[in-house]
Amino acid sequence: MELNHETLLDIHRRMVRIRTFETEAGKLAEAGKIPGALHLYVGQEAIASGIMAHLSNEDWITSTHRGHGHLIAKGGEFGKMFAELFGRATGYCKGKGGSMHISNMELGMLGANGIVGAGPPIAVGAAFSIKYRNNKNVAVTFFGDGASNEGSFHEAANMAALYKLPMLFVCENNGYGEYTPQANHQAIVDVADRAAGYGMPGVVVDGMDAVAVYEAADAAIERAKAGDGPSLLECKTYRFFDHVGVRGMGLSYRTDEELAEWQKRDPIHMFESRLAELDVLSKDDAVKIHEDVLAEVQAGIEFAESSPMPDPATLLEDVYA
Amino acid sequence: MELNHETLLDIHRRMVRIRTFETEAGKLAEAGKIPGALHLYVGQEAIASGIMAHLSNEDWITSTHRGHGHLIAKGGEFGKMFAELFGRATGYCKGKGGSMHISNMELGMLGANGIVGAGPPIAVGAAFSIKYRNNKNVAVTFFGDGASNEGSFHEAANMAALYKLPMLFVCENNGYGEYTPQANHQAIVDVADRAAGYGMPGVVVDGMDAVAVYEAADAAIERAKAGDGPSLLECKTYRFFDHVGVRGMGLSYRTDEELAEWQKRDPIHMFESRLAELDVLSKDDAVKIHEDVLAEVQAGIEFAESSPMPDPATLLEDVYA
Amino acid sequence: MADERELTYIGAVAEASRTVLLEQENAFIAGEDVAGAGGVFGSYRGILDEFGDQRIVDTPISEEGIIGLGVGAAATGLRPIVDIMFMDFMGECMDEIANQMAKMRYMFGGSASLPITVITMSGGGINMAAQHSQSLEAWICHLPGLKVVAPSTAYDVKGLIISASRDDNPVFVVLNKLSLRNRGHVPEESYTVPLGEANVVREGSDVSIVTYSRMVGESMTAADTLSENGIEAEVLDLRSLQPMDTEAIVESVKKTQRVVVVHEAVRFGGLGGEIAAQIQEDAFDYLDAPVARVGAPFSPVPFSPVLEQAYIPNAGRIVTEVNELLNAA
Amino acid sequence: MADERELTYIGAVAEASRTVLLEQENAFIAGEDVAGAGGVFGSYRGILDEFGDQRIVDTPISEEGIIGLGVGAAATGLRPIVDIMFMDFMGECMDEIANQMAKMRYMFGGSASLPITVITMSGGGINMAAQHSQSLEAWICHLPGLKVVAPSTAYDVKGLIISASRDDNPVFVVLNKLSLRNRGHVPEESYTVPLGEANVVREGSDVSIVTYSRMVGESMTAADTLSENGIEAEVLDLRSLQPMDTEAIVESVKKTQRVVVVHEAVRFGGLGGEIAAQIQEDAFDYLDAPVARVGAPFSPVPFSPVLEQAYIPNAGRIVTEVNELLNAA
Ligand SMILES: Cc1ncc(C[n+]2csc(CCOP(=O)(O)OP(=O)(O)O)c2C)c(N)n1
Ligand SMILES: Cc1ncc(C[n+]2csc(CCOP(=O)(O)OP(=O)(O)O)c2C)c(N)n1
Ligand SMILES: [Mg+2]
Ligand SMILES: [Mg+2]
Repeated sequence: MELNHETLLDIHRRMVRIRTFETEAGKLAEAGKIPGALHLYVGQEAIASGIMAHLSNEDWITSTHRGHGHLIAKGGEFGKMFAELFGRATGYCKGKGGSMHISNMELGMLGANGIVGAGPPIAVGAAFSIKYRNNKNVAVTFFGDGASNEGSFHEAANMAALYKLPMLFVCENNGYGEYTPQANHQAIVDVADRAAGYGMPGVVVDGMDAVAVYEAADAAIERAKAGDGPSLLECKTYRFFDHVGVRGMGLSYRTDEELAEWQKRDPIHMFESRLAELDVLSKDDAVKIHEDVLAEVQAGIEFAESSPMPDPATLLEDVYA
Repeated sequence: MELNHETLLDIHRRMVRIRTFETEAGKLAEAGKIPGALHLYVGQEAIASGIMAHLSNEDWITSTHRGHGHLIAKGGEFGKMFAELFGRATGYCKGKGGSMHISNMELGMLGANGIVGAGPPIAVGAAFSIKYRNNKNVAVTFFGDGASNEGSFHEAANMAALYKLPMLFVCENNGYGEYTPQANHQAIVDVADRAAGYGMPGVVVDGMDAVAVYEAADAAIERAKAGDGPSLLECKTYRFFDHVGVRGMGLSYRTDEELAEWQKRDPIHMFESRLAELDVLSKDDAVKIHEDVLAEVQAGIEFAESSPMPDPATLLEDVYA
Repeated sequence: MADERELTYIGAVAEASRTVLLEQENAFIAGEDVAGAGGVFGSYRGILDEFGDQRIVDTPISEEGIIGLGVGAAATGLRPIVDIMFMDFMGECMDEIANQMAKMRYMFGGSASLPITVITMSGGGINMAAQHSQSLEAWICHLPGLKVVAPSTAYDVKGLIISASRDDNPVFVVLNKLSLRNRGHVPEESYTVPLGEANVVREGSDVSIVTYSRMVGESMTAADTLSENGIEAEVLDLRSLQPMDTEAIVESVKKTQRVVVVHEAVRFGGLGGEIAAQIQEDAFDYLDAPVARVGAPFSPVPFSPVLEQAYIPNAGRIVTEVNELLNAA
Repeated sequence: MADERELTYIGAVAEASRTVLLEQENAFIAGEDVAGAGGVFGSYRGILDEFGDQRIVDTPISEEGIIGLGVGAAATGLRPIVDIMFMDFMGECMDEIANQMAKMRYMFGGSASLPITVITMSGGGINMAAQHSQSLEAWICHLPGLKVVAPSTAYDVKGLIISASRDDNPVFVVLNKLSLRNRGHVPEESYTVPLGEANVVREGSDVSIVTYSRMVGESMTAADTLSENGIEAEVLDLRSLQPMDTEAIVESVKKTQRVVVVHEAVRFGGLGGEIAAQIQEDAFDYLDAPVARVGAPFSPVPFSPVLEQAYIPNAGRIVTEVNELLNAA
């Protein structure tokens, strides 16, 4: 598959946007400036970016507790996102959701989710909607290796395959569910092996390689749109930060060496080398993009910080339509 | 595998006991003499019998709403069983459980269950117990094709494989979940295909052939006892009666031809022909066994019918230990 | 009214479902055995033939998946009716109910709407034992974001299902198993019974009986018995449990000054506690006696008919409670 | 008592767990990240090193499987302690809780015992938003077959966990997130706090505040404020919610004649309704004013700190409620 330059640059930009947002969010969190818990996406950028490059606002996604990356890749604005993390009235959810529930219906983003495994059944509903209306869209559900052990994943996968829904199950296998390594939560190595049990194809993808993700998604989306049903893409990846925040609770559940090994395959570095090789983006231009995005992130933080807190009088609004 | 005569006769007897009990229970149900709903096991006898022939009272099983067959094969007494179905004080559960909760701890039978899919997680606990104590026993969980779509099955299968528990997952695939054919509830043909996704072997067995079931269970139990973990046995079978009762609600969700086709492979008839061929049991002796068992069933019914109803004063007993 | 059109309680479900599918092109029904079998009790009989398998969908036995299907479809513009056969099975899908369906709109700052109708059944009396006989409405009424109704008559079944389906919020319609064959007047045309409005089904001046679902019938029987002894009970059928028509309850209590709250659910932690608490908060000075409660005792629902009969509240127990209340005051 | 030994609330969980594993060879602990990580808040720190991975077991993220593991292991003779990190996640395992764990003994006619301790956490205040901040004890207290405790102090945490683990029934120990770092006296030796017994933590004559879990602390603060204005509140820490020490509640109310019930859970359908109903049933003639209730308003728990603060009941709101109550009477 030959990717055109525009697409490559688009994927790159999404990755940089995620990395920069998350890095700055991480700093703010460590500085105690963001209430609650932040689950950061640094290291996994290739997945959201490679997949979202295929999607429009009419395609639906469900996300996880580690959801910023998905929203950014889907077009989320930094200002409204930071405002939400800060609990401001101008946030995507008016401050009612926070990091774990950040969402935007107009962008087709059905929410981060504080409940591990809750997304897949909801994505089944979104895919059902698409099929019901005969739209040519897809629904994509992102979930972790840990989440693949929740019954909700199982029920959703079976239903999606049964109804041949236009849907992708994207397992972001970063090797850990919180502090538990995959080998201590399932006896299999490839979550993709579960696909056959539902009657859908399962593919293992290098989740650090945005092009590999893009291409695997392309095939799966084509299949979905042709009415042949869902696919399971397992993207092998790694989170560079801790489960929560940047350094987290300082538990020694993984080694520095392991982290260093994975960091050698940093999805953005690898992608930028490739783009340089292909003469799509020079190292200098890449730096420029990082700087531009950082400025945009900083503007977003400023917007958020100068935004008002929600009026306590709005507490009981939005419970019912 | 050479089966000795004793074992063959033992399996035969279990099957006849189930068939006779269920047939008479069905008649009583149709006559309005049994309160509540009865889910009868007729047609599936080879499965419970072939597996239970391996088990002692120290091996645990969990059952389903279609649970009489499992309890009978595990050694359940007709009198106490009928008494339970009739809601009498002398029943296995003092009349508090009824058909859907019939159980006996001494026989290692952790209950029929009114909740589809609730058994597998409980069996995981029983298998954990066995392993914890270093006993050389196994836990067996029976469940239907329909139940294989519940998240609880998924979670249990993953945990059992992860911990290498001494356990068997026995899927009794009778082709229907209530009135929904398998093709309308899952996109796969063999539930056994799900096993690989947990890291356990999955085997398809002819569930109408008690010897095939016995042999498959033998291998799986050996594996479990050796500490190599659980297996999934999918037994292809058919229920000769309706989902509830004998004729059920008269819905036309399956054809008479389909039923007739399966009845040609009646597990008891097939087994008796085989036993006759092998000179293990003559047709006449088989008839005698049926008669003896029927007499025993009738005595059980009499015991039940002449048993007292529970004293309403016992209503609030047994809630807490 | 000899020639009033009658339907059974369950027949009203089918008619309401049909009406909703005719009125709303984005409405569809999903659940276990709803399509081919028409529902295990016949709630959806005929729908498949009339509307086809795009509008009525058999699902696997996957309650969490079913509710998720409803949540996702509703958030993206459809108007699902999802069927959870027995409310006992909510245990299998409480996360999608409590953490997704009930909260999505709020967590999203109001940007999502969830026009879902969940149809399910409660109650005992048909010897289905502990896991098929519960009345668990207290669980869902405690969850901001949900609405809950519990009709007692065929008329209310149809009107409340139609109201639920037009509402842009998740609404649980909790039917009652033992009422399925009850017949009652049901107009052929489409109509609504408003959510949140109680119904005085019998006027009386001596005592109020506040109740819902099948216990309305038991309360009416009790009221007849009481009336023979010169006690005129007012019977209030709440119909909606969330929102609850506290105003109507308080108005009745102010009139009668004595009240018994009746439900089939376990008494401890049941809605009766909430209702009693509200009554004494809002009408303390009117009360001549404590608010009394009738509910199931503290045990699972037993199987044996003799035990189940001793377990489920009935007219006799309501009469006893009213008599005690009147003697105490 | 300057040299009284002190532990944090969360430290008491670890110490209690250790005590139980030492005392009962059939006890083990299972849950998400309990072993290697020692619990996400450190509840089980050190247990793995001391007891090994047979006695403390990390599980997959499979709540229904975890509870099932507990039920099956308990029914077959072990004494599991299972950890469900946050009680919000009960939605994922309500079936195994409500239909299996709570009912198995009864359905089996008393032949099975289920000595399971479930440790979980409730409450907001740490900006974890709608799905990680709930107080859902009303769900489980409505289920015959379960016991439920909700300790407010480190002392009670240890004593109640040890009691729970010795009980032959399923007991939920509902901890509170915001209390984890609170320090308090905890004896080193093994001791029990009996299930079902409330604790008068402050004596007073003017009003009773009936509460549990973290709201005990808020109520004590409120009592101090009230005391400055000459109002002496009696504060009753229920500790056990199921069974509930109705006797102690009624005794206190008979003394003070006025009562506020306080919990962090949503007010509508919360346990406060049950408690209020019981109080007016048992002490109607002693009440000078309606039983008042303080609880969370009818919305999901919001994320934004300003909203969350407006949401969660606190000492200020309790003071206001008491003052209104006293003025009304
Ligand atoms: C139902 C439920 N159980 C447990 C948790 C606590 N929890 C939050 S994130 C997490 C780990 C998730 O692992 P995985 O799915 O692999 O995603 P990752 O964090 O690695 O991205 C857990 C156990 C939760 N939020 N919801
Ligand atoms: C959680 C739950 N959902 C639905 C039901 C209703 N129900 C009872 S039996 C049954 C079909 C089960 O099918 P299967 O597992 O194939 O077992 P079979 O009846 O064929 O033996 C259903 C849907 C239930 N009892 N529990
Ligand atoms: Mg992970
Ligand atoms: Mg079946």
